[in-house]
Amino acid sequence: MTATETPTSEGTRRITTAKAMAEAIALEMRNDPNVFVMGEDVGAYGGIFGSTTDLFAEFGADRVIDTPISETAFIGAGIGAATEGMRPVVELMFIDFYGVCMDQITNHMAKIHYESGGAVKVPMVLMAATGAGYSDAAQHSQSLWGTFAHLPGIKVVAPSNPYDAKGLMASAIRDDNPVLYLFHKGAQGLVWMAKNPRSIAHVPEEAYTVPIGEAAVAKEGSDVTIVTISLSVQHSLDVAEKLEGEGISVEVIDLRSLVPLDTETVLASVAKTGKLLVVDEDYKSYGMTGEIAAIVAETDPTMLSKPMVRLAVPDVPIPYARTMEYGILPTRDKIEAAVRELAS
Amino acid sequence: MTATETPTSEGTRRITTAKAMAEAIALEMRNDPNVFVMGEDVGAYGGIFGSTTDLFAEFGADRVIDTPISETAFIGAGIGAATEGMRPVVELMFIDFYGVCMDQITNHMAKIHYESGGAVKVPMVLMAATGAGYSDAAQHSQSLWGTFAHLPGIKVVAPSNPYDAKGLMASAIRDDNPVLYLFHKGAQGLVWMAKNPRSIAHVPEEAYTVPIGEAAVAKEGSDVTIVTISLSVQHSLDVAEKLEGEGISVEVIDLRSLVPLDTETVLASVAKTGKLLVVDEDYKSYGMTGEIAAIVAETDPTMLSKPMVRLAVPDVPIPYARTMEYGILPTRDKIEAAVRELAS
Amino acid sequence: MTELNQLDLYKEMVRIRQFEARVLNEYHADKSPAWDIGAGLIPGEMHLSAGQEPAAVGVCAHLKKGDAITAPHRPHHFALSHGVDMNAMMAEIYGRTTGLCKGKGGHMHLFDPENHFSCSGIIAQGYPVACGHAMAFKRKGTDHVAVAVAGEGAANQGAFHESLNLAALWNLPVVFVIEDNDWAISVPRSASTANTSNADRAAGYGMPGVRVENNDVEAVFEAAGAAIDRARAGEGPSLLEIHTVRLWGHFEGDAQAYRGAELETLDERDPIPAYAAAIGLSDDQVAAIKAEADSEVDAAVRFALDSPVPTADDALLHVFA
Amino acid sequence: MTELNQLDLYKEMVRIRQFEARVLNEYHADKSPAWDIGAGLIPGEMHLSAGQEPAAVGVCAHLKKGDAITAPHRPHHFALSHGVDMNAMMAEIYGRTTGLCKGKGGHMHLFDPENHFSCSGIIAQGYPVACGHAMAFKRKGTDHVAVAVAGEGAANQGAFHESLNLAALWNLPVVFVIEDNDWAISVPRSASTANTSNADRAAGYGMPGVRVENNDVEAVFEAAGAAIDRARAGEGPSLLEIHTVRLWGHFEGDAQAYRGAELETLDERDPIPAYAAAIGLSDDQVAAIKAEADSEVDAAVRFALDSPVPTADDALLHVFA
Ligand SMILES: Cc1ncc(C[n+]2csc(CCOP(=O)(O)OP(=O)(O)O)c2C)c(N)n1
Ligand SMILES: Cc1ncc(C[n+]2csc(CCOP(=O)(O)OP(=O)(O)O)c2C)c(N)n1
Ligand SMILES: [Mg+2]
Ligand SMILES: [Mg+2]
Repeated sequence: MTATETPTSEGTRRITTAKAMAEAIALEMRNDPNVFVMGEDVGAYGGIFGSTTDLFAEFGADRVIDTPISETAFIGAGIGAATEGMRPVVELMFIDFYGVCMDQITNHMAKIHYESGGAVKVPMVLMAATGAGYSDAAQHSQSLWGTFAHLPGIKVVAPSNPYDAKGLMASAIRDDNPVLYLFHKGAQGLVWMAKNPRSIAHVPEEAYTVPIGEAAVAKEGSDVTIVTISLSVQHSLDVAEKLEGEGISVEVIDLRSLVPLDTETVLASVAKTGKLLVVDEDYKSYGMTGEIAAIVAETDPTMLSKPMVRLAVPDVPIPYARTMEYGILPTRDKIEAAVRELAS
Repeated sequence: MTATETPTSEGTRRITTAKAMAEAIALEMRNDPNVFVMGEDVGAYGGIFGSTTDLFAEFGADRVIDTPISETAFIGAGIGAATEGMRPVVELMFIDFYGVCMDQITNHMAKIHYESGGAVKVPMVLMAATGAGYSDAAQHSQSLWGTFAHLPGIKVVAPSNPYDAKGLMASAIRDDNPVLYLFHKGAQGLVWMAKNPRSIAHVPEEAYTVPIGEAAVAKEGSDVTIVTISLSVQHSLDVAEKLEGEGISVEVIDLRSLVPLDTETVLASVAKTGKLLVVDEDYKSYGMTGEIAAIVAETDPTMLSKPMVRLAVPDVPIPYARTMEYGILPTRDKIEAAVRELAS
Repeated sequence: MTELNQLDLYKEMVRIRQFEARVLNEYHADKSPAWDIGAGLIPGEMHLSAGQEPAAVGVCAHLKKGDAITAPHRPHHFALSHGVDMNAMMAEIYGRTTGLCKGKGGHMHLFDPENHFSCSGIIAQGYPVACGHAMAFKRKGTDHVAVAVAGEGAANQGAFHESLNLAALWNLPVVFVIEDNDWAISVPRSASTANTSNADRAAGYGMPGVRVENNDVEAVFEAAGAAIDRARAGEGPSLLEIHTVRLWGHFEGDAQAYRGAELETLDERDPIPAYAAAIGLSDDQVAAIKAEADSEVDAAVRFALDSPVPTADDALLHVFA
Repeated sequence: MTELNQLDLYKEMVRIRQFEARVLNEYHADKSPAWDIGAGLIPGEMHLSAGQEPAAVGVCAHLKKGDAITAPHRPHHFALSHGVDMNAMMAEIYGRTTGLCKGKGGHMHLFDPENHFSCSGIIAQGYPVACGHAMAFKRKGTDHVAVAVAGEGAANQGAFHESLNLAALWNLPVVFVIEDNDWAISVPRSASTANTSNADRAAGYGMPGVRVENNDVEAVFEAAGAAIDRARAGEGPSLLEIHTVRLWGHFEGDAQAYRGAELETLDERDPIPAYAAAIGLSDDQVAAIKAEADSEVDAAVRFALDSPVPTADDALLHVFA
């Protein structure tokens, strides 16, 4: 547990999550010539969701490389370059496109180190945009972190705010393992998308790391534990702050990474509150909500003074029309209702 | 719960699981000209794991079609044919190869019905071999049902014995939805692989169905519940029969399908025994073991008189050498030890 | 082969353009002052095809009821040319229960089984599905044809290769159409494609490949006619690359800085006024055709606006049949 | 260009053959009476390359230390020719802790970073990875070359297309090798590939493509030399298709009924005796070369057998670095 590392909105320089990501990449690129970036529209365009803003201007086409729409080829090329000593940062534009390159991701990127008996390292970052909320429908709105967390060999991180975005990106690039870095479009702080003010916050100018595998207690509380990740952390904090005024004390755990999973922080919180709500923008079944349930059930089910509650996408593809989309997303309203129910 | 449908080894005609699958396909093909089969080596070869044995001889190259090694193209073609009224049975040789065709499977096969607002149906069976135990290493030994069960829009079935294999295949072909039919190589009853005698059993000659979405109580018991699927059902039954003699009464639930999941049968059993072991040959985290934990924890965690136990592949790729491979598989020994621990 | 009717080709191009101009307008109408992609009556990504009408119109002129199209993320021109109902399509774009997909699909996922039209947001993945349509047509003994559409960027996706090989190998009645508009979002063709014409790639599958230059609807019509007739006659697949132009952004909201000076040339390259001039239409004729299209579009917008919005619970329907 | 040394080419082919003959023997030795793929000292799938030695030997003769190879599921011939240590490779096949991968990989997943050799069981997926090796070589300013190997069946996989385009577009030092042994398990080339030569597909990427007929090691040597020199000189990628022969089953245990009468012709098509005759080796020379190879193989088997078996807990190591 690293409550001290929780981002703060104190400080003068406030930047978006997108900018924080790009800044971390730039700092690593300045320090290490082996770091380069590739992906679709990562060059002059700066990444469809701003993750490579300004990198092209500073580092040029040789280190910030626009690719053809050939995800298998360029992710595979990232893997090959990594095994030969480079540290590529490769962007898959939307995580929803994983299906055209999943073999490289899970049969190669994830397994080479193991298959080689530790002889070969794959120090590579694969970053991709996740998330719904702006009517991009079934093929451009998924979270899917549960899918990757299920498959061994890849670290899976998903920041909820600018400070973590920068620190986790630095850690990811320096890590000798493949890291899947999932950034939520709705938490990037983009000018052209609705956003929570939490997506623009103070971020130190200098390089720093946030360790991969440590959850943050984003807000301490004593009545109900919310375990969540990514954009849903922002919603959960909004709800927690609102309910605080009514005397309901909510603890919000921002997992920050699903692999490795910081079970200790989760268990300590559930032990304290006895009430568990897991909020997940990924699909409900066979995913993150189940995994959190299992670590409690295999440790001590009597920790739970009430049945746990799962709030996730109810196993439907993401629909287009706003009414239906918000009908299935874990919105503040639904989080609030679930907390009230648990606290009652 | 359908204990009455539990396969029985009574009866005269005993066939392998592989043969039972092929027989179900043949029966459907005779009845419905829209059913055809395609995949790599499904023709004269009869399927690498025997799933299409003898079909080529009966139905010829026009209905039992060998494909190039182009999984995206031929699975996509299966989808297109299905939306135009065919009922294709498409084989992906090993489920491990999903990564080269995952987009067709999850962005198209799984979503078209939903995206179309119900206007288009995709009545297609995708069958694939799963499982480890014969040193085929990291890229040919996975189970991965958890991966597909997480993603909405596909029914996911995995039979544990010849009777269910035939009945579930018939249901899958007749279903108007895409069904992923996962057969464990080690439960096919192949002459060239070690096998449990449970892989050869009585199967009626005529067509029949086993409903998708109903678990079977493969063995009734009162002390400990094992929830499992596929080959692990065979191991669990072996253990249950052995421990019966020692007065430990084990109930074995064969889920048979992960989507839809028969939560009722699971909960009824756990309510009865209070002790839950989930045995899964898929990876441990963010998968089936978690989902079962969650349905208990969100229903009533006090059902569990002891912490649940998860026995699954401990989040490592499948290693080659036999000692290591059996080190991470949910073997009879490990199941037995877990049951004893829970029962004690 | 269908006979070329210049006025029909022109009218259909105008119909598409007026539809899209209206969508463009409505899309932006209620997203200000702070431009928000998710806001407004038409939310989400919006990929319009202005400039690419010749491709759709030239190809679809040869299709008959029962022929299938799989289109990509930029689907409207092919959808409309292929007979998809404008009201139902507009209502889908507005996310209404009367939409083609009851509001579930949105503009990238339009499904019209009656007209055998579908599209998808994952580039090139309509190619394999079209092979399946063609398989079904062949198995049923019909002479129907499947058309698969993708952009020049998409032609570098593995699915392109696998599908062309499969269709050629199995002699399927498919016509693979590449719309080469020089760009894949911000990536120019020169930075995505090693060779200059995808038609040349067709040879690698023993398949005829033709590249049509100049965004010329009549040239498209001729080349498409040959390919479609060939497929219908059971002679197998073809590839048709059409050099066209994307007049607007990749999606709405795209500032297109990456296009630089090219942006200034776009007006001149608009195929619609060029074709009006080429076939000698008077200003009055042009205005009348536009007005007719506009009134159809007006009706579609009204239909959409008058239609009910789905409920939150509707989201739970249609996962399984 | 490296000079052609007939005796060296011959010796290396024999070395590979004797290695594989021994693996074949040991593989089957302890799987009876009930043949069980998972049993014995060497368990699992076993894909041997007998007959295909000319491809590996002709290509690898031009490679130097630091050049990389990504091979597919049938990797031994390329591994040995490229300098992978025979002892460590044999120990890996026996699943021992002294194996290349400490027993984790097995015969389809051999990793030798010192010799920049790797292979994988998913067909064609070594092609993209080779592009990455080539990128790294180029970025580091070396003249190293990456070689990617796949079968003719694999050439119909999307990864083939994407990789060729990428390598050509970025002018990467890669040589794409296709071993055409006429079969992909039980599926003949005629049922998998729409055209007759993959070399023709190279043109679709503006890349030289050469097809070598007759499984002729010297012809492979010449063609590979040209392609590798070209890549080393910074002139970009090439494709080299080698028509070869699979003398044994797809994997061990494959009864090969599907090959019918072809089975009887295989002995005559063995490239090793043919080459011995072509270069005029005496029976004594042939026997001596074979004996030398056998003694190296014997030692490798002894090394493997003397090496420890991993423990169950070793399985938990090396998920993360
Ligand atoms: C597999 C996949 N990768 C990336 C994308 C994101 N994307 C959507 S459209 C597009 C550009 C497509 O270019 P092109 O095929 O030329 O079609 P155009 O947009 O020019 O019509 C990209 C990269 C996608 N939808 N699918
Ligand atoms: C993506 C993928 N699909 C299917 C397979 C199963 N498979 C293994 S080898 C093989 C045949 C390969 O044929 P070819 O590429 O010609 O190589 P060869 O075996 O003849 O050397 C197949 C289908 C696989 N390993 N990977
Ligand atoms: Mg384009
Ligand atoms: Mg072959």
